[in-house]
Amino acid sequence: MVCRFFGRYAEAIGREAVTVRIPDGASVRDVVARLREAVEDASCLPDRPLVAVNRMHVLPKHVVQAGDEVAFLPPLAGG
Amino acid sequence: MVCRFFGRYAEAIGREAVTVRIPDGASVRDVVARLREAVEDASCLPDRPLVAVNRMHVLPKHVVQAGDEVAFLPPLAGG
Amino acid sequence: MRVTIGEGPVDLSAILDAVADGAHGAAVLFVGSVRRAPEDGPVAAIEYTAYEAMVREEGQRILDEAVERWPGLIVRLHHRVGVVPRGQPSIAVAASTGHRPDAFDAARWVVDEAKRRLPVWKREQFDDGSARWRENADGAPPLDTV
Amino acid sequence: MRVTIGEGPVDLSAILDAVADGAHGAAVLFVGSVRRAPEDGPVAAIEYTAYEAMVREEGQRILDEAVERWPGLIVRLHHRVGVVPRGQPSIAVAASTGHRPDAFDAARWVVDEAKRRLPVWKREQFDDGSARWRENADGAPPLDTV
Repeated sequence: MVCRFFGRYAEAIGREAVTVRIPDGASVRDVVARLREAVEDASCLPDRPLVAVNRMHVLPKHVVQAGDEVAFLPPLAGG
Repeated sequence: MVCRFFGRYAEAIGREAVTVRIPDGASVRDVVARLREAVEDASCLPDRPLVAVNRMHVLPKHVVQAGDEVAFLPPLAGG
Repeated sequence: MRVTIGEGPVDLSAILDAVADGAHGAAVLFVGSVRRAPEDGPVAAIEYTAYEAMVREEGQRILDEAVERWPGLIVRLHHRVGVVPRGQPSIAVAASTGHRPDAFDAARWVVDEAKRRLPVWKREQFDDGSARWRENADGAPPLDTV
Repeated sequence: MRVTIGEGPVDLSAILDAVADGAHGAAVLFVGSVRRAPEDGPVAAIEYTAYEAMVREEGQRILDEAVERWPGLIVRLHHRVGVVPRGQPSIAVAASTGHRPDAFDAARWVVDEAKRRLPVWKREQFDDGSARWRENADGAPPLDTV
């Protein structure tokens, strides 16, 4: 599964994407925990970051699937 | 005193302005009555037309003065 | 001149540019055009006439009142007169403020007041050459009667 | 394409023209610009970055929802990315409808939703060369948390 980082998250983590393996039935919340454990500097992610799956906003309980594009979004600032 | 007519009033009365003499202390309501009596086709004016005195909207009880520009405004339709 | 009235196409860019300000993050432009909706009949154009001197004075009073309500507001109003073909703008209002809710509120208030208070009349011209005076359906009186 | 995103100056006339329609009497254009108000500090420019594919998709969802709310609405949304110097527009929304209250309501709703939901970030650049990430003060979460 591809995890993408934007804005200050990309800056803190030092990369724009990582690929991680996630067990079946994992939620967005589980992905956050997995990243914090497996990816250096991913501790910058809050417990409940804004997350989009396949370019749609989702809640932390959202269940992800293989092939999903999971994006971690810092607080939005458009306009 | 100059009375000006606009839009459908000017069309019905067949002129854009008339000069009338009005006694001291006359109200807009009195001017309307005077016009209906003195000016041909001024019967097209309703009892309480929209009136502006010196380019400001006024109420029928507004007292006019010599030298005022009194304008009779059909229902507004700007925009 | 913050209120303008005249014949010919409305220069929307000029009106919008006139409210630009480095400290203002939000601008709203309203454009009212001659429309041809099924319920209006085959309108080819609208001929606008106005009591022009009063449009300028009353328009300026409207803008002054708007600035009192929204301090710092920059605002412009233009009304076209003469024959306006369908699809073309007849009125434009631009407003800019520091933050967007005020820009929306102020522009809307000015448009509403302009429709309610400016001495302008319209005569619809139809495809068949006929014409009729047309009043605003939403016209509240310019002064509350007492 | 009803939602666009790109670098370079925003073509406001094109966005406004895109919502013109003979049956629509009212159009509202909102323009959000990089401002330099005293409380913001000496902002020279804002660098906008975006999750562009999602801006297009989420932006289109916002516009689709707006058309559901205001049937017949014609609406466009553009967000500029890259470095936007102060005074220049960063976002524009245009909406046209048959009557003006809907045009104001729809434009405002789309701007609010765009600010709340579009994945865009800004980094303020100051006169002295320093920079900082800046969040929207009025940012409600894009989804209500359960």
